Amino acid sequence: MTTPLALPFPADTTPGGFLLVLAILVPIIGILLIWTLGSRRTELVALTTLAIGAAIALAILTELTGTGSAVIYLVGGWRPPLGLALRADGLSVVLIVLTAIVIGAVGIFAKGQFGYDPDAPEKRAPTVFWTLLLGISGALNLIFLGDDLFNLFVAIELVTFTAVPLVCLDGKAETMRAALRYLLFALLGSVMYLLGVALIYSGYGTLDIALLKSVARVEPLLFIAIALMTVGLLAKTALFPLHIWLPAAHAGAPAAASAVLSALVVKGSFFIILRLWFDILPAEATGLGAQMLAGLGALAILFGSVIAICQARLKLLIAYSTVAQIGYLFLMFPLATGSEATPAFASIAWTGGILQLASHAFAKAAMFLAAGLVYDAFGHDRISGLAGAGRVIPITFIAFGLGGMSLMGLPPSGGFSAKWLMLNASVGEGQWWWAAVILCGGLLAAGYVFRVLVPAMARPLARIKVKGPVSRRRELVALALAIMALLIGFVPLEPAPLLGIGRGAEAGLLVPGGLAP
Amino acid sequence: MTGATFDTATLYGLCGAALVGIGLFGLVLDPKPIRKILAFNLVGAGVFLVFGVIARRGAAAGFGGDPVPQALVITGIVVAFSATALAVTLVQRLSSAATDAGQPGQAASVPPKGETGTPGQGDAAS
Amino acid sequence: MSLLADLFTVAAVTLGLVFFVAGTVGIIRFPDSLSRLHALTKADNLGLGFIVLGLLPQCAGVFDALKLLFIWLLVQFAGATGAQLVARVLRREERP
Amino acid sequence: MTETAFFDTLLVVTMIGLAIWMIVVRDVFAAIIGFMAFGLLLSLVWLRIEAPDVGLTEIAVGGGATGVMLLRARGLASAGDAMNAVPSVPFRVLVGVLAGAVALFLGALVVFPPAVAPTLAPLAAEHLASTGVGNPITAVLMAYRAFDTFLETVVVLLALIGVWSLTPDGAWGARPRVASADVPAPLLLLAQWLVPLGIVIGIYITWVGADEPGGKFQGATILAAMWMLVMMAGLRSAPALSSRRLRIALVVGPAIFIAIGVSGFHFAGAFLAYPDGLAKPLILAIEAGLLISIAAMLGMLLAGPPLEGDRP
Repeated sequence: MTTPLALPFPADTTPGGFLLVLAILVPIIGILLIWTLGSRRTELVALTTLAIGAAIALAILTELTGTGSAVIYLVGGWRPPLGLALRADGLSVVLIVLTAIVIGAVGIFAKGQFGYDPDAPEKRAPTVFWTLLLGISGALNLIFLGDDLFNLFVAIELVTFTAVPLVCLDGKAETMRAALRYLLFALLGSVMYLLGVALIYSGYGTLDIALLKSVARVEPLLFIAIALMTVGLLAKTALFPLHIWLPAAHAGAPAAASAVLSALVVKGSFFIILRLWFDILPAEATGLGAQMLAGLGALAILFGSVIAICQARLKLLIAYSTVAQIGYLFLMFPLATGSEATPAFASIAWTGGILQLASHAFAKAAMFLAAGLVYDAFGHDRISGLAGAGRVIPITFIAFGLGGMSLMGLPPSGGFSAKWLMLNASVGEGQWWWAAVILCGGLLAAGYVFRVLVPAMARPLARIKVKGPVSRRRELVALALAIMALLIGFVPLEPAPLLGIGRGAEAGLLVPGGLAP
Repeated sequence: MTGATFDTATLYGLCGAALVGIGLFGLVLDPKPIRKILAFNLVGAGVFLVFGVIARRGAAAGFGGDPVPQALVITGIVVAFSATALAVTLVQRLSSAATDAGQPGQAASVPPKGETGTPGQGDAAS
Repeated sequence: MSLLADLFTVAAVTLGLVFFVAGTVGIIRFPDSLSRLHALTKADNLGLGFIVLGLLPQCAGVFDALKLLFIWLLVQFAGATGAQLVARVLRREERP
Repeated sequence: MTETAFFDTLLVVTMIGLAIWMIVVRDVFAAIIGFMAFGLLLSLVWLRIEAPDVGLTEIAVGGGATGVMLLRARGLASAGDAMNAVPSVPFRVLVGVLAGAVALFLGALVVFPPAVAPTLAPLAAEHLASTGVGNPITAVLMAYRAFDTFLETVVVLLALIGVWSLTPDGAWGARPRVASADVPAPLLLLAQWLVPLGIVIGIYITWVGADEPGGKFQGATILAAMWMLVMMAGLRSAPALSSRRLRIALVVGPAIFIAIGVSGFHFAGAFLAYPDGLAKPLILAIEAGLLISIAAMLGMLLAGPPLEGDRP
């Protein structure tokens, strides 16, 4: 009556595979050290761990570009389907490096913050903050490297348990309320995801993504499973209309935490959706679902941007802008699956989407850090009270402006390249309506960015009251992130070969010449 | 796909499916957070049960069920408990914070003007 | 012999069940909390006691039988404590 | 209808009825008690579908510890911290239809399963000997998918840190308050007599888990319950968050796991692989460490964060 599925995992551990284990393990070791060594060394341990983590990320990148194929590790030497595999392809390595850079920058930004005093008894906020920052970096690495759907479930739970306490680090009632709402959405997402995992196991007897890719059949079971998992992950990614937890949570967290939450954490669950749709679901089965996801994405762009324009507080404005920018990511789904007639446009859309993800991460981190500095300087973040603020802390506002440029899609920013590639793909594939949404979203983004920037840079009517000095180091961190968002706009406007390593056709390297503008 | 089979496992599978539906309904609709947490645990129980039925159907090699999904359920139960602990503590702190401020219930949801959770502020006072 | 043991098991377990049913009816029907508590402890003590007694002949070895008895003792212990604690709360509520 | 089918049906009907009652009943306290009863029934179900390990976990963690946790918050939440407004009728209908659809689809998939039920049981059985343990679930948790188990303990640790992060600033480092002002005499007696027994049972269940149903999670839950009992009876106060001994107890399990896992790089050719012949002793060493850590984590999760400062 029953037969085992005798699918051997197609590959062995590759030489650099141990790096994948280290990328997950090192942050966890850092956490254990923080909790045994005591407060005196918390910050030192955390920053050292982040530095080592960044080195590991670069090592994985080198390994991947060196060999030109996926890096694989079979944990415990057990071969899936029985065991667990870790696998880094071009997509995962881009996200790992991105995460290392952003979290590293946030670490430098947050150094010395949270009432930190190495000689005083241990305090709550610094201990918790550094622990959770390391936790998020380890958990995200696990999401990007995990090749097993249940392993990914553990990873998203790790993300939840680190992200939620960050939201209410200040211990105020309204942030705890936001954190609880976030937690309930995240838990709803987790159970839906787990239900899908169970169904997939019932159909195929394996949870390994690489194996599933080879055995997945177009059948109701797979559709229902993927639909449940996608809805669950959408709740965590905060795609419209499941975004309602996001603005209060992201705006309530301390600036350093908001930067990580908005730039990276929502991308973690998005990454798993990408895995499900592009790595498991057979290409011919994505049609209607992909259009629906993009439709929600379009609504998110329009709705999020309009609400952002109406916000009175800077951090809420930035948070609603995240709601809108997440929408762009979902335009990838119909564009990057493409059609057989236009494979080239599919890979253009794929590159554009990932570029959007990365540029938004840099830009949004820069903007949230800038908002934190605004708060430090003036003691509030009411937009109406920021007239002339740009003359007091120019670097902060330059960082904010450069980040905003990327959100609007002005050349030569990363956001411009991303949106340009997606525009190209949507026109090329004849799905022009997405192009209209992209353009419209850019105009609306200009609306909310300039609404802050123009009065801030103008000569104020009255002298603005300054509450405290702003650390130059922190300003420079925000600026550096904003410049990163700008710099990745200079990558050539064509499908990036790195993204295709170890992947299938959608990120294919078949680039017909002359597509670049 | 084959025709319908109906055995003990199927019965409990249907029970799991019903629990998921009932739990989801409560999780989304009940306004009270503690009830939402309870409903979340119901959905979890349903999902685990479906997983367990899948394990039962995979009985082979002399085992009463496929040990892999059973082990996954054990992991899942512990994770769900941790989630419940975090959620319950949030509810507990939230209501004590609301009581401290002398404004039970909803009042705390409107942030006082200018108060953002920016680093350093909450802790500088301690 | 085995038939006799089976008969004993059926009789004792049935008797145990009767106590459980009676206890449950008591919990539902009795008017005040103290009486309900009384019904509950009766079900716990006697009901479980007869069920354990009935199962003893079915045990594979002495160790299993001891485990069963041990479980009954633990339930007695926990049940008695629980009943005391509930009663304590009830009395405190009555006093003011 | 056979007797077992009758029993199964009765169980299912009772559970579904209880579940619906939990959703609709007004009294939160009643709903929580209902949930604990539900947990007991659910663990019976796990026995019926041949998963005694899961049944033990369910009764210890799912019904027991979760129920206790929910009870801790019941009185506070009834005041009415509503998360959302009472939903409108169309929204109720919409959610009802969606939840019903999910249940229907699931039910359909349960009734019409794939022609062959895929299973990893033969594969798990084939490699069982090399892990040195007799219980296939322990083999999955500690060998085939040991990485999951390791990460799971990290999840619980981070959940605990998350719970502790909700400590009011003045109370950081203090002891959580568990015991009430006056401890009832029966509770004290129970704690004095039951705890030694409970510790033995907890360790036994962990030990026996290598070959029979049981394991560290179930054993650790019993230990945590005993610890709670000791704290509630006031025999020992809860440890302070800043306590060095507590911190070490929390990290010892994951640390041993990492140490043995990393030494696998060198001695067994892979992270979390065990050298030939040493699998069982190493697994037992990890489980011993995890037993301490998980018991400490679960106990402190149940105790909750300290709410007022009394630094030791």
